Amino acid sequence: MPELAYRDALNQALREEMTRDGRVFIMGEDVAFYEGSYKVTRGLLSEFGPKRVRDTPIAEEVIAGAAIGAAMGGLRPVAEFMTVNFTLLAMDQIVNHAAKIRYMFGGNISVPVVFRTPQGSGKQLGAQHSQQLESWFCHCPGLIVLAPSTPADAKGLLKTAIRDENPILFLENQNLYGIKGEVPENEHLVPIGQANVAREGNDVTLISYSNAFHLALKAAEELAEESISAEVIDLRTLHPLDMETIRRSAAKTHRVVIVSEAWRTGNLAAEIAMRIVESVFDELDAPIRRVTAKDVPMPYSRDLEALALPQVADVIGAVREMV
Amino acid sequence: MPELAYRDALNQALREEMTRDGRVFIMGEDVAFYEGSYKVTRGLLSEFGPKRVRDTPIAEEVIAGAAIGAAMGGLRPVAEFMTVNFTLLAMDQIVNHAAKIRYMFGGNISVPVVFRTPQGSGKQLGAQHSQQLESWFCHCPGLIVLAPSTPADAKGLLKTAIRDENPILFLENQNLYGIKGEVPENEHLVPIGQANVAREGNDVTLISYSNAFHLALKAAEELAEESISAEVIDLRTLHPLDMETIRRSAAKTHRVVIVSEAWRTGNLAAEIAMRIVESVFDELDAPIRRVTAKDVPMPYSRDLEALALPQVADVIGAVREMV
Amino acid sequence: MKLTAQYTGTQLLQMYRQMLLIRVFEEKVAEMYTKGHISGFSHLYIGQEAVAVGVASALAGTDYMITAYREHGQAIAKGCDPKEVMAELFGKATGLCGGKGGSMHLFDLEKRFMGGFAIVAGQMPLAVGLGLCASYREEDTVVACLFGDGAVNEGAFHESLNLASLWNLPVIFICENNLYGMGTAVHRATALTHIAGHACAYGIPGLQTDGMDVLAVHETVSRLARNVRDGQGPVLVEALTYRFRGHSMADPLKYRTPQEEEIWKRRDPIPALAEMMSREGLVRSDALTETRQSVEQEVAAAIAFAEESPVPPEQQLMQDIYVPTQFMDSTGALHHQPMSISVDHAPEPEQALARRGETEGRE
Amino acid sequence: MKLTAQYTGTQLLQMYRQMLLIRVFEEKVAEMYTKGHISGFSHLYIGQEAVAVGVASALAGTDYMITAYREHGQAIAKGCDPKEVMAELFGKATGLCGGKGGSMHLFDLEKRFMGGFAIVAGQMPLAVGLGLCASYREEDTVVACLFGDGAVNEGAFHESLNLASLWNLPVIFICENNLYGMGTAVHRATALTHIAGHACAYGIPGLQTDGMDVLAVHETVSRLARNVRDGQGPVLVEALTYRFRGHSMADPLKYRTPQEEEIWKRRDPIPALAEMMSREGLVRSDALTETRQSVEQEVAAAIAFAEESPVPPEQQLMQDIYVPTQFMDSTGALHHQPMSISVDHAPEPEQALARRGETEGRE
Ligand SMILES: Cc1ncc(C[n+]2csc(CCOP(=O)(O)OP(=O)(O)O)c2C)c(N)n1
Ligand SMILES: Cc1ncc(C[n+]2csc(CCOP(=O)(O)OP(=O)(O)O)c2C)c(N)n1
Ligand SMILES: [Mg+2]
Ligand SMILES: [Mg+2]
Repeated sequence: MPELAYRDALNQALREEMTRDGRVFIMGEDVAFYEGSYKVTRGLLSEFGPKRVRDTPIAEEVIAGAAIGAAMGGLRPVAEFMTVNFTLLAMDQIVNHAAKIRYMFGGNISVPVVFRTPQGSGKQLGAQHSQQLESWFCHCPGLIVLAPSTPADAKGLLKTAIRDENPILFLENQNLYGIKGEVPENEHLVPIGQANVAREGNDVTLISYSNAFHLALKAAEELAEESISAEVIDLRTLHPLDMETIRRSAAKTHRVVIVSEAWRTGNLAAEIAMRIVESVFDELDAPIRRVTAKDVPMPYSRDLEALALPQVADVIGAVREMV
Repeated sequence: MPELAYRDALNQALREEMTRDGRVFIMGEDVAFYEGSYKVTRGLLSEFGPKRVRDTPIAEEVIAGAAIGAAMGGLRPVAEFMTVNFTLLAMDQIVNHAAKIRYMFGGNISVPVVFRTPQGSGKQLGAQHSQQLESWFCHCPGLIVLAPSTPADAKGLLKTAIRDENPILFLENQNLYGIKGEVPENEHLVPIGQANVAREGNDVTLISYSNAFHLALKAAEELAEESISAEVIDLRTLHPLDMETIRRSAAKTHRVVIVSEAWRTGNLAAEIAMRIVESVFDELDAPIRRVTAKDVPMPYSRDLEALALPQVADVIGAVREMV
Repeated sequence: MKLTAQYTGTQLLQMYRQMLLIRVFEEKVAEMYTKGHISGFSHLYIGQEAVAVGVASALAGTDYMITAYREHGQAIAKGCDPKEVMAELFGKATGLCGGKGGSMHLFDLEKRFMGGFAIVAGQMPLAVGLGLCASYREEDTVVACLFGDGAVNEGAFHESLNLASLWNLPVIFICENNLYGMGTAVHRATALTHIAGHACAYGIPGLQTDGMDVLAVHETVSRLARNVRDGQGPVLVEALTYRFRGHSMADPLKYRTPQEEEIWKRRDPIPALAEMMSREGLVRSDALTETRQSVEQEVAAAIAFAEESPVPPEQQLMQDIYVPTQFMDSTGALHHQPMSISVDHAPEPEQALARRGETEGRE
Repeated sequence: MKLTAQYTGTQLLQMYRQMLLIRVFEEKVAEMYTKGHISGFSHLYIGQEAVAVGVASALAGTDYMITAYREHGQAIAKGCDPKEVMAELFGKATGLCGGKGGSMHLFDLEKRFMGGFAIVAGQMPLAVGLGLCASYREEDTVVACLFGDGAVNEGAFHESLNLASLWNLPVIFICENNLYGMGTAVHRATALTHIAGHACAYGIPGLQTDGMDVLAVHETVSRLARNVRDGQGPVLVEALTYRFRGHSMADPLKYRTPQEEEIWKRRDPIPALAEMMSREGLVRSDALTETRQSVEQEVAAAIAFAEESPVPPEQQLMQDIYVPTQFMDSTGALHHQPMSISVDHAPEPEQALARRGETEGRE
């Protein structure tokens, strides 16, 4: 299998889907001529032309809304927000339109739109540019939320997302665009709603996703040296949650740590934990632990930023206190 | 003590604070000439004049932003969003500006703005007008989130909020504007961060807020007839959470039910539950239960809407299964 | 100019009937609301009928209409069945949206009535997207996007007009300037009160039309629709009109004077058209009477239909949240076995299916 | 017209020095960024200096400036200490924001520099609020709100100009039209490329000025500031300018031609002013040399200061999230005992305190 960077895996998914289906098109700020501020859309303008790879003004509300309208009209828009921070300007369209249109119109229409956007902190971009909003999007019925952590899943989930009939928040991560991994060629489709047991283990389950998944994996490797066997679950789909996989693992290891780079209070981690408690309470040998970012707007200073974010050592620390 | 409706208690708080401090002013859609679509600002235009009671265009982003800017400049704006649904259009200003300005500017400025807005479902207003967004606002460090459920707290918390130096989301409830209760005259200040044990009990703790608090209270009354003694906590402040009061009660009754009218997945209830589990795990005799709205955009039809929302019977049912 | 030069009697009578149908329908809605058969918000269109009918009569059946929450009359003008509209207001299973939408969220894909939306200006970005579909597929469809004067102040208005102009999309933006957004008069909300004049900021034509004159609206929109269809890009139309009732059922209407209301009510578009037709001898007076009777019957039938229809069954609550995917059903619940509807063959919106051949053929 | 008619040599030399200071400062920033002393995004202002200096020199010290993320030069022009600006870029405790803000979030209350903001157009609604303060307190303060050409397409632009006009607020909206928003040329993002012309939609004056000529900017803004201070309401200024470098440090600049860059670089505002001054004999040539030396020293001192300053201590992480309330500390943690700072006597922003007497006296 060829090795590809995460950004190139996404690029391949876009290219394949645009080739397969003439209704698929891309729109967003600087996605065409500039080839994307993270270069995910590199080469697509020259391959597919300006009709299908469309630069927009800096106007997130109409980027979202026009994509939704185009989806209602039968096209397959893939709209990019340059970063997740700017979805705050499009929240009304995402939450009050995309997520609700199908239901409130009695199922008489679907909204097959994909909103791609990178999240991520740790690059000293300051408070307004360092947010993770998955916990919000998961608190919104009608949306599907995906957050791949590997190049293969990035490709496979994006292809599935584009073919799906539902509005989808596709959360990439600016810290992952450069990571490499094997990526199946052509028809590689990863189903929505299936978590991946990325590493098997017996002593503790580490549940994570996106960039935090790599912290968890690293922690598992280091824990292995202490003979602690950690199972690592990469959620991939954040909404709806693959509780079956989560439960199975929790029932096996009896200990769970959830790792997320989003703020602690109100983090999706609490939802996952509660669902585990609600279903396999008696199987747990210790209270579930959450390793998250601190409840603080992200500081610019390198040292402070590192303190605000969860680190591999924090994951290891949490596990050590449990086993 | 005089009896006042919730809306009139709010009105009194506004009037008192505007009289006390010339920097306090009101802005929002139809708050002045029309006297507020829920009549909270009735009489204020004629009393304080158009400089201090200001109608705005339908333009939520600048309503929020101008209020924030005015707060930065030393005024004390109380900005109204006609309903919480429209805060989706102002999310960037609330989350990426109001909540972060103090921190990212190194503590060199404060943003003493109060955003008042009603939430609430159950009036057949349909999917786009029937949302509870407190779980979002609580997942945002820098904001304070208040949600009074009684006329007295409505007045006391609003007065405190107006005097506070922080950006505050003040969540009213459209189902509560008409309820009456005793309201202390003049200087009635309810501190931020203090939950209220509204009813004492020994068998189970019902934690709730806003309209859902009244469901909990009703449930407690009915449970009393079955000799189940429920303690009812009205959170009042949703962020930061008064965990001390919550923990004390949980340690006393050993059973907790959290009641919220917001969607289930990602509901603040999970955060509260997890914090209880993290601190008094061994004190619990049963897994914590969450009684919430279902994960569905709100349907218009009366019967469907009732099914989507938590009812008193659901609270009672949850308790019965625990004790 | 003589009407006969431009319209047949049948055409005019049809417009008259549509306006009257909306009027009588809305009056019944008010009655049903008071009786408690209809709940939630209800924003009546009474007084503004000439706009919806003038616009809809200038559009082709394949053209899109998309609008806000004051849309009962617009839906009917675009061809929706009054029975299904009324049933929706009653929250019944037979309603346009199965009772899930209600007054503010009517929708009819077949009639290309793309929805009532309850967030002021929220439909405007969607209209741009619908326009993009037409442009993308090189169809000659146009999109009529209706909104109120209050919407002009929202950021979405600005972003939408700019993008539609930049991309040269076939969208007719039609502002129904009824002088108020709730209790706020236009001049207290919009610095440039001449709404058509806002077109200057987008390099597109901006025209005012008399929203109390169905023929004026019809002619303005017909002419512009031709240009728009020709690929000349979007336009902004301001229709000056007036709502005879309050903003919603609860509005005490304290912000307008009775004098002002009187002036506008004298311009009621329905008797005005009747008079014009009579004056020019285009209809017999008993045709008008017959029209009223048939309209009243139609509305009565709509009420009866709504009353007799069943409420949506409980299991509808969690249906239609999602289109099922390979492992997820329409409630959002996950399943272990792939479901019969697989991702690849997911059902598609009717219009997408219908046009698929076309699109593929062209590309 | 002779410069001597309007400016003293000292005034001109001061403007020259400010522009040069910004230029040299920014060149050092680029160097420090490459060396890894500065991280995150860094948007250089090189080429646009005439705008910041022209604007700031036309304002009073009590006037506000608020802007976006390309603001190092604007902060310096408004009087911020280059040492503290550089220390902030280094993420040091002595920086303007104690290292918490960084390049995009400079802030200095004393200098009325109300912040750099990183959300395109996000500062515009805030500017309206600052203008409201002045109007509310009947002060004759004006607010200079700077933003890029890209911001014009955001809804916030529209909502802000409308409200400022409606409320007749003392805000000077200054668009630095440097022809590109990242890689997107104005004509590919804005239907009406004549940005000053957007004023038509808000019933306010809209003027273009030469953003490569500090005197042109100074004169335009001075004149408008007088009107704005007089209560004539907001204005829109478009300063035509060019950034000589990429959008940020990472930009490969593929979307512009070298020819275009050449044309603009020939209009570099700094040598242009030097030449004008020399031509009219307003400065001795050694004054220019001395200025450069003193500027270089100042920037070197700023670097030294930033390098030597300590990083913020760990405990700073959770500080300054909140102003303490009765039972809550600045981290947001709750306490059982009321804290010494009680709600009623909470500290207030300096400017509020300073003006309090005034306000109360008047009302
Ligand atoms: C974004 C948003 N803000 C506020 C409201 C509340 N609201 C509903 S209708 C309305 C007035 C709209 O006026 P206009 O656009 O003129 O339409 P009209 O009601 O006159 O048809 C307002 C403020 C809303 N629905 N959406
Ligand atoms: C709301 C928002 N959308 C997108 C971005 C990403 N972004 C940062 S700067 C920029 C270009 C802005 O261009 P312009 O306003 O012309 O300012 P300039 O950079 O030319 O000074 C973009 C798109 C952002 N910061 N905020
Ligand atoms: Mg109106
Ligand atoms: Mg620019």
